[in-house]
Amino acid sequence: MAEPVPQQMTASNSGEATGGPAGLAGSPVRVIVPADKTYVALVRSAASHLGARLGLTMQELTDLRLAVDEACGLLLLPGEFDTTGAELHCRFDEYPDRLAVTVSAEASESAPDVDGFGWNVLSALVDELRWSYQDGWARVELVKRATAAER
Amino acid sequence: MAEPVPQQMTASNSGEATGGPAGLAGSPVRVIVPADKTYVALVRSAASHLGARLGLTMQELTDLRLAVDEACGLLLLPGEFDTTGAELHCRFDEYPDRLAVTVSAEASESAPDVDGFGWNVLSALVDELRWSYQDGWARVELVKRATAAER
Amino acid sequence: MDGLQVSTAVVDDARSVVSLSGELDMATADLLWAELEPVLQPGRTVVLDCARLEFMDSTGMRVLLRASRRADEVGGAFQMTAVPPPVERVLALAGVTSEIPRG
Amino acid sequence: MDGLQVSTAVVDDARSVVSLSGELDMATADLLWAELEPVLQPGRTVVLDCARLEFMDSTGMRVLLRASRRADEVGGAFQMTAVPPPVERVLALAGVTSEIPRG
Ligand SMILES: Nc1ncnc2c1ncn2[C@@H]1O[C@H](COP(=O)(O)OP(=O)(O)O)[C@@H](O)[C@H]1O
Ligand SMILES: Nc1ncnc2c1ncn2[C@@H]1O[C@H](COP(=O)(O)OP(=O)(O)O)[C@@H](O)[C@H]1O
Repeated sequence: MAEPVPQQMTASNSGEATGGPAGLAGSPVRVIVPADKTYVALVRSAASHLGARLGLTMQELTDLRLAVDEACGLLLLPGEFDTTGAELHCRFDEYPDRLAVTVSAEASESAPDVDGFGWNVLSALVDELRWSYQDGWARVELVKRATAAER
Repeated sequence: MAEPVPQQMTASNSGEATGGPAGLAGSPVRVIVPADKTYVALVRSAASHLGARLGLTMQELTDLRLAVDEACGLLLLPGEFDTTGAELHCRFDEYPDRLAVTVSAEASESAPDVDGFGWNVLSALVDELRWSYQDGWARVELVKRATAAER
Repeated sequence: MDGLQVSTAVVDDARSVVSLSGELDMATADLLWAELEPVLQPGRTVVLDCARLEFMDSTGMRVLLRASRRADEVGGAFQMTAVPPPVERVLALAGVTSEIPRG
Repeated sequence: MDGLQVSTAVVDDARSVVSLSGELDMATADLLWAELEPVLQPGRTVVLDCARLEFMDSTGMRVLLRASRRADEVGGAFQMTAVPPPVERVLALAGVTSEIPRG
């Protein structure tokens, strides 16, 4: 169950670090589901609720839903991370201006297909994106910023 | 973070034990949110997804949403359990014919108001219901059965 | 879609219509009371239009009961209209169906 | 509301309309392929009506690309119609907007 702090980072399309000094988050929201494609709709729905809290526009909410879906896909689909664990762990950290999402699962040593549609669509949707594999855990981290944050 | 097995049970309106021999659940779904009323909509939404998986009718889904909401209220509202923890833990165990839901939080020694509207509405909505307080954790456990389970 | 939207229309000196849409739960009940309290006046009928109310829990219901009591106390009236089945159900389960008149 | 509903109408010998509603994602993509594959026939145009498609991800999109390729291979046609903006967006982000004709 221990989820290590990620170190191997292979992609980031923004300079700023995740969870940096800009704003403290309270308790994270965690959603843990069986590592099965049929639970991703539930995870998307949780992401929508949190995006709405952040004051995302409709377009940004649509993008967040898709981004979280694609991140889950990197852990659940063939040709991506080789997930061996029975659970998909989703963690949402809320900041005043952004939502940081980490999706992780126990996996054998592997990597997502960064030339595939999934990674490429995901990259275009979020402000920060990275994957890592360490100590038996595969993880995808993304950050979605609110352009017109209300809170 | 350790959630003890409940022992003190003060209400049950069905004879059958929660999580009994009838059907094994896979990994549970866990939703952990800040212990704050504004996150209960997210928990209701997760319950709806799982109720739909179970093949609940629309009426049963409506009842499940309300039941999960009222269970959260027993941990978040004044006059109910005296929650001290920052997190509300929701656990959903899926069985072929029912969904078992446990909502818990760290709390000082206390009990829900079993004469109040919340407990009474909740009792009428579910097939099994119990509360417990043990080792610093308050918890409410309920079971919702599918009358016409599809899966 | 989360949350509660409340809009109040003053029809005439004796009548206000407060329309709800969304979810009346423990997170939004205080908002409704803050809207209702100022319009619950002597001689005034306040009609709560629930046509677009999608969810109500016992905390929300308690606000309706409080509004009804306040209206009685001050010599006004509080009524609900277009109450959807899931909302009726909460009132019935709590045994308070008859405590709030329908407009 | 979760999940995908697929309904197929045979308009005439040369034309089928497959209508989607709900969510085309990694959990429902196989269902769509199972419905599309039998109707992708020589000389037949298959029109995918997306008017009520609320969500599509890259896994769903891959089924559309596969259908388009299959139609080309067998001498049929595959078209999309009434494509909502969130679905267009996935095609655009993946750079495949022009690979599927609109009907
Ligand atoms: N713009 C918004 N404002 C407020 N709440 C929203 C908004 N968009 C989505 N939500 C909330 O997030 C929930 C989840 O949305 P969605 O994922 O579309 O529903 P579903 O649970 O059907 O997947 C919505 O049903 C709604 O409660
Ligand atoms: N009868 C149903 N069949 C399939 N899915 C359902 C059903 N009822 C609810 N759901 C799913 O559960 C989700 C959560 O529902 P709900 O809680 O009403 O939405 P919200 O996220 O707005 O609170 C729905 O949006 C839908 O995706």
